Amino acid sequence: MAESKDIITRRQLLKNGCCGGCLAGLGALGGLLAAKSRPGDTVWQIDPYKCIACGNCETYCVLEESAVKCVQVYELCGYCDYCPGFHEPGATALDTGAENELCPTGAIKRKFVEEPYFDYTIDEPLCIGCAKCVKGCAAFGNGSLFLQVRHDRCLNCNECSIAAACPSGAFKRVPADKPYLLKNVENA
Amino acid sequence: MKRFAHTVIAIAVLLNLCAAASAELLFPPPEFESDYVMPTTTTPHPHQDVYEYVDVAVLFIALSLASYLVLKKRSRRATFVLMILSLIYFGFWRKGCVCPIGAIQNVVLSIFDSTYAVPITVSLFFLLPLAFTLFFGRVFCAAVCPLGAIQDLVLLHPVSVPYWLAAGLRALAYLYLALAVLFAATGSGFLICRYDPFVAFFRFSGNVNILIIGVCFLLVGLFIGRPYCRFFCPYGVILRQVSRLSKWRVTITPDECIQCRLCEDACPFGAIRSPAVEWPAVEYAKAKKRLAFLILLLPVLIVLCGWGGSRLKNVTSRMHSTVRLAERIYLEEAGEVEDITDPSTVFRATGETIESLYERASIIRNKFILGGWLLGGFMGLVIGVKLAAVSVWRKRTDYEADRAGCIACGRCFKYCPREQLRLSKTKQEVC
Amino acid sequence: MNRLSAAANVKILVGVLIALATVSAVISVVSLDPFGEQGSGVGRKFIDDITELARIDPNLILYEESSVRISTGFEQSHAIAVDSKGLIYVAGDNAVRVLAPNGDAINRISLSEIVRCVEPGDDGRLYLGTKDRVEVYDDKGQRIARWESHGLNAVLTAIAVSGDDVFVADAGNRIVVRYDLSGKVVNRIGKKDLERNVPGFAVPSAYFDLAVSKDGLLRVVNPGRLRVEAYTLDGDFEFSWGKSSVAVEGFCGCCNPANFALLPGGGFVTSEKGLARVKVYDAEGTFVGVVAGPEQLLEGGTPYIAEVPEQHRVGGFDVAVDPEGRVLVLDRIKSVVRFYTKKKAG
Amino acid sequence: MVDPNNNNSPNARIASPWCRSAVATALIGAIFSIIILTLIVANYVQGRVHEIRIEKRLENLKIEIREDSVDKQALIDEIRLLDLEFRQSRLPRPSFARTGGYLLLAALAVFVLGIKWADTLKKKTQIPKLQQDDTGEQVRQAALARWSVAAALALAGLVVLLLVIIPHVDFSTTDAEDASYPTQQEIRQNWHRFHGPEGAGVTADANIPDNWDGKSGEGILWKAKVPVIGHNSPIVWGDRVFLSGGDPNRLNVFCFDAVSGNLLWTGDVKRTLPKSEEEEFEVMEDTGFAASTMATDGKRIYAIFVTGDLACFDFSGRNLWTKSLGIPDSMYGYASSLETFRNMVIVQYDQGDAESGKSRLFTFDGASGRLVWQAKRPVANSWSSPIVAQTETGIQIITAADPNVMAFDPNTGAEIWRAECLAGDIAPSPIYAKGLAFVVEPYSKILAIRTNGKGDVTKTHIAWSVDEPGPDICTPVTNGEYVFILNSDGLALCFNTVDGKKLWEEDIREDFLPSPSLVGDKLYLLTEKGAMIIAEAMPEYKELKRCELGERCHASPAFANGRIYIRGVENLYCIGKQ
Repeated sequence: MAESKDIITRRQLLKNGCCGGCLAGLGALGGLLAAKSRPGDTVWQIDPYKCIACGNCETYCVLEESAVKCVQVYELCGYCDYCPGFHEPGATALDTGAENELCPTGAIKRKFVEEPYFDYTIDEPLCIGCAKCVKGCAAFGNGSLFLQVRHDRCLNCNECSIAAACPSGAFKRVPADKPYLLKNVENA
Repeated sequence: MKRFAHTVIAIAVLLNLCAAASAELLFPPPEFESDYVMPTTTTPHPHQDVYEYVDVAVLFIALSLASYLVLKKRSRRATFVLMILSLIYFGFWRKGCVCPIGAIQNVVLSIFDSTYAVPITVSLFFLLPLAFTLFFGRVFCAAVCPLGAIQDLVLLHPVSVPYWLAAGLRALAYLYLALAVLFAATGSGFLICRYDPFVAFFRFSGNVNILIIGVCFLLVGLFIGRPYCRFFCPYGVILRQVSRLSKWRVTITPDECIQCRLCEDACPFGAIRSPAVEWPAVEYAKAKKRLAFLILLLPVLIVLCGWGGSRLKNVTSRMHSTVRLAERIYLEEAGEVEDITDPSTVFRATGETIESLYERASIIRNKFILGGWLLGGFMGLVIGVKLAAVSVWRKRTDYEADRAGCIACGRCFKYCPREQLRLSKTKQEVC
Repeated sequence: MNRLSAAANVKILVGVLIALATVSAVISVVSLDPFGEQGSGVGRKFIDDITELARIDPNLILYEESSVRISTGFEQSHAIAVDSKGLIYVAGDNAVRVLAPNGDAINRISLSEIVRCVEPGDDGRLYLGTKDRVEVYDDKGQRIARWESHGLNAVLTAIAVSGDDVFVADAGNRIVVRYDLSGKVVNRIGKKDLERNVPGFAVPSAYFDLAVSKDGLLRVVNPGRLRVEAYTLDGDFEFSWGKSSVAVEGFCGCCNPANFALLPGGGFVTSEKGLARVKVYDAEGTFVGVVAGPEQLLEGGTPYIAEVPEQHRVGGFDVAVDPEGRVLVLDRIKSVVRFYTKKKAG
Repeated sequence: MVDPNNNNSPNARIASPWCRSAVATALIGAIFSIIILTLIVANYVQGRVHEIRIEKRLENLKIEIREDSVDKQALIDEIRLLDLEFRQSRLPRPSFARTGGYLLLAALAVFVLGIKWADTLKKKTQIPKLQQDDTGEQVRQAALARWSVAAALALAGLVVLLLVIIPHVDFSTTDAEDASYPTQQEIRQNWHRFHGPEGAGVTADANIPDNWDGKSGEGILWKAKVPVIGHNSPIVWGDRVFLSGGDPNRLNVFCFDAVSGNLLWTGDVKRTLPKSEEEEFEVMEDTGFAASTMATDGKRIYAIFVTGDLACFDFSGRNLWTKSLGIPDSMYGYASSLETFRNMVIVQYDQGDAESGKSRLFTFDGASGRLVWQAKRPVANSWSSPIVAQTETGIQIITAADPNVMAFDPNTGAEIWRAECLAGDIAPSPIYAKGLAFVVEPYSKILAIRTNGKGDVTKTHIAWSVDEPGPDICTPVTNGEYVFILNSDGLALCFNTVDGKKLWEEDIREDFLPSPSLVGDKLYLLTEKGAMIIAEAMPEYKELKRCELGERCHASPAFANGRIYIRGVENLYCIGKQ
């Protein structure tokens, strides 16, 4: 009887030792992580200089309607009458008719400013992030239209599905206090 | 020929690229004569920081509450309600991200990649459930994890999985953990997040394939209790081992067991072990020899599996984008594929030499040799220990919850006649 | 017995269901494409594909490239010009190189700033444009003069010399400034003035080329309107030619033609960005033919430069014509000068 | 055993009205779930089909509208209508799916709760079973589990085997790199550096022409103008000839086609500019900007200029990397030539005086330009070039400078031996043959050092030393039996390699800048005026022939593939049999 009790205590001791070791291990890991941790969080964003407008942002986002949308940086825009991001290459007339519009959802609004300038604005709820206009603007124009992750929609997944499928490594994490990478403008 | 031309483009662009980036010119916008005011680009801010800390607080509260409800209150119903609440908060409200299961990868990556810093909240998400498990058993699985909750909820007609099958299937979870750690450590990607089956439900959207996987898990979950938790969850594997050491844990009844066996039927997860008497004498000698053999086999298995794992470097390293790119470029250079892909076009445009890409990819691939050794060795250890463990005869006098397998759901409480009696007694006392 | 078989049936049913679920889950896992290797899967309506437009009827291509190319030696090449003796001037980085017609290096003039445009004068002087001012050098490479700055907004893109006048295109201020040889401003051309019928230059980006043609008119690209305009040297708008079209005879995209040069016979050689094309028009602006299309200019048949990351895109090749009628294209992607000569008939 | 029929009595409770309503609830939930799910899927599929149809139609219409002679207005109207239809179909889809999702969730919740409720109500009060001795069963279970785990292991092994067997793309560079550097035979067939293979000035090619005339053009295959001046010698690999040139404005590498003499490409090397504009870099005209001969490893070519700018190009003219080693502190301007070892380039970078400690021997990785190793050299500035010698005791890099002749391990940069035996401005390079390294001190002596030593071998391994006028510029040449020395004033000497005994002495009465070469048993001596003197070398001097080029020559000729490449002051000549 005494022997069995002894065994039990020995086993108990072993278990307690293991438990303590485990706790110490957890503590050490916690300390290590605390040392390596950063206080500020990061969010996903697209580097517009690396983006090749492949269309993955539209289809690979876990959201039904992608969190990536086109933005317009007005400082870069040429305010052209013929906008290669707005008009089809073979547009028959420079107007807002569906037959001349590039955007499949009509998300770019064209407004006359003054001769010969036109203002182009993204109607965000309509934009699906397909990057068709981005391609047009980048190839022919100034590249003032480009894709950005819109943080009012982004779920900030642990691993962004678009990032995994991005062919040019344009998707990256940026500090949450500077969540946009706008071209030529101080990051908002 | 066409390919050669591409190379020429790439070469030429190389000469340009540094200058092209730096010599960029901010071209002035037109000067408007009308009173047009140039709009500014809107930049809606992410709304998180605070939320993240709220999440950690909620996690802590939920874990404490779960420990109390399971161990002290011993109430299945209250645990169930907490589980639903957790499902609603962590699942549907917070969209299932970040979770401790995925946090494994962040932690691993931050250890192996000096440039990656894990957010404090994520490390807390990883550590808190472990700490609670060390003290109170797997209460996280019982009532806090939204993935467990959604499976628990759909469990309608439990079918018991034979012990042998469960033992074999569980190896999958170890493999999943090992792979996830390997890919996270090498910076290849977050496997667990990529194949998270239920997160699509929480978000009401997601990849069709992932949705199908989720539906399949739930369909299986109608009959087999928590299939993901038991056979796949990589965090569950860690919790299993930690809960073996837990200070307190679920007991079917604090009173004396009457060996009625009802609890065994009640547990849908096969986590209740029946009593066992002395080893049959005829078997004993044989079993002893077998155990000795299996223990000797253990190092052999580790080395063998490790070797096998290291041989897999060509397969496993394909998870890394650089290696995939290098393979693609190699095929294109060798003329084995006709077209070019987006990544290869981009690579050629950057002007990096192919040799340097191959070199980078080789370095990464070589990491997978060591990684493969560790992965294989780990799997060998797991299988070896498992073999030895099922060959050890443990004497048990009562029905008791398996230290590792019990997820502290509290179903057995209701079924135990002794417990019913005890509860009614306490109720009477209260009255 | 009945009940037992019912239980057995249920078990079989459950087994089948589980098996089915497992199989479909495995298929789903295997067919999941997390790396986007199968393409993005967006609908046809969402893809901008202009490869069709980039194709040019081979019969329209009147020129062929000679086998020799000259490396400019610059990291980034900006502009090219040829003088009446056939000497080639290439501006790039912080310097201008002078090359013999066969490509032999003759001289190199280094500046402290990026040289954006270059134009040799008839008297052996060399006019170089930095971002905001013109610098004048003699034929030995010594600086003679440094003209006044055009201000912060200025982006000089082209210089033309004709007799005693030097015309400087300032894309940033959207104006052409006429100087005399001493650097004194004579007048400014092209400011919107409806009374004088001057439409004003729409310059969306830093492409704004000009030249003085043999008939004594100043030809300036109005890139936002996709045409070439003619002005008297005093700044009266005369006429214009060029239309917006994706067809080969028109100018496609915005800011085109990006550059042009005058042929000895009075015709024009134009260069476009976006859809990289170098084409020939006659003196009236009627389309004659193509020097080189995207397939020739961007080898490997990559007609669409947007497929590479933006920082690696360089477009808008400068062109020049030498006294022999060769068309010189400054390939900014490869940093080489390419020579195109007329195909022999038949 | 318990009689199953006994269960009948609890089952009677099924009749409970609550239970029935619970089942009904579950049923309703299930039906609703299925309906909603069907609706969502149907909406999605129908929408997609519809959209694809519209997409195609729109595409066709847009092509149509660009054609002339069609009724544009009708087409425009149709396009606008279809576009509207497309947007109306596409845009509400996500919101429909989301609403459907919420409804589905609610319906499923009803279903699950209903069933759970029914389940609870239906639950029988279990009757404890009799305890049975199931030890046997447990043993069986354990055995099964063992087999199951073993089977899983076997299965995994099989999968691993399959995965390993299937072919994989192997781009790994480690093995390929080993094969990528040229073999000794390839090196011997080409002229990959100054003074040929091993820097010995000996060509293995027996088919070298011995008759040409620059004036009549006889024997001259082609002549090409070198755009920029340079005193470095041509190097040859396969069908390519490389040269470099430089002046204050440019540093260039030129690649010529060995067959046609066409200039294939010109490489630009970015020059390190002096720190301030006034302090213009000055260099002696005799040295020029490009005195150092290039080197190649068969895949890449390397060039260094007087400004210390080291550049690497591939054979297609792509500039792989450029490095500035810093403007060297060299009395007459840096002029040491490059050498390659496997896929590395070796740079002897001697500067300042011996005490200043500025001299180095560098080795860079050819592909990346990465510094592999560097060795400090306690020597003064020199103009001689390193050689990679295949000695009996291993491969050594042998260098000569004032005051040390030193040998290094090419793999690690470790010093193998050194002999303190030279003084003055050392420009001729060492040569190696049969265990001996030959070095010369200008105007005063010629030495042979045994290369099998270790450490300081000044006192132990100098095989012989003769006090005869050593050349100040030309590198000697040896065939292993005799060593020939050529002074720039035309005094030629021949020594026995074994004991240093002088065999003959001949005053050729010409000026020499190019170094002498050996073709078979004939000496090829190129005078500064451009005449090639072909002479019998053994054991007596006997001039056989003179071939005039008609252009001054500062650079040593290159011999490869039955041709001689001579760089004149302005032109590059290729001499061969028609």
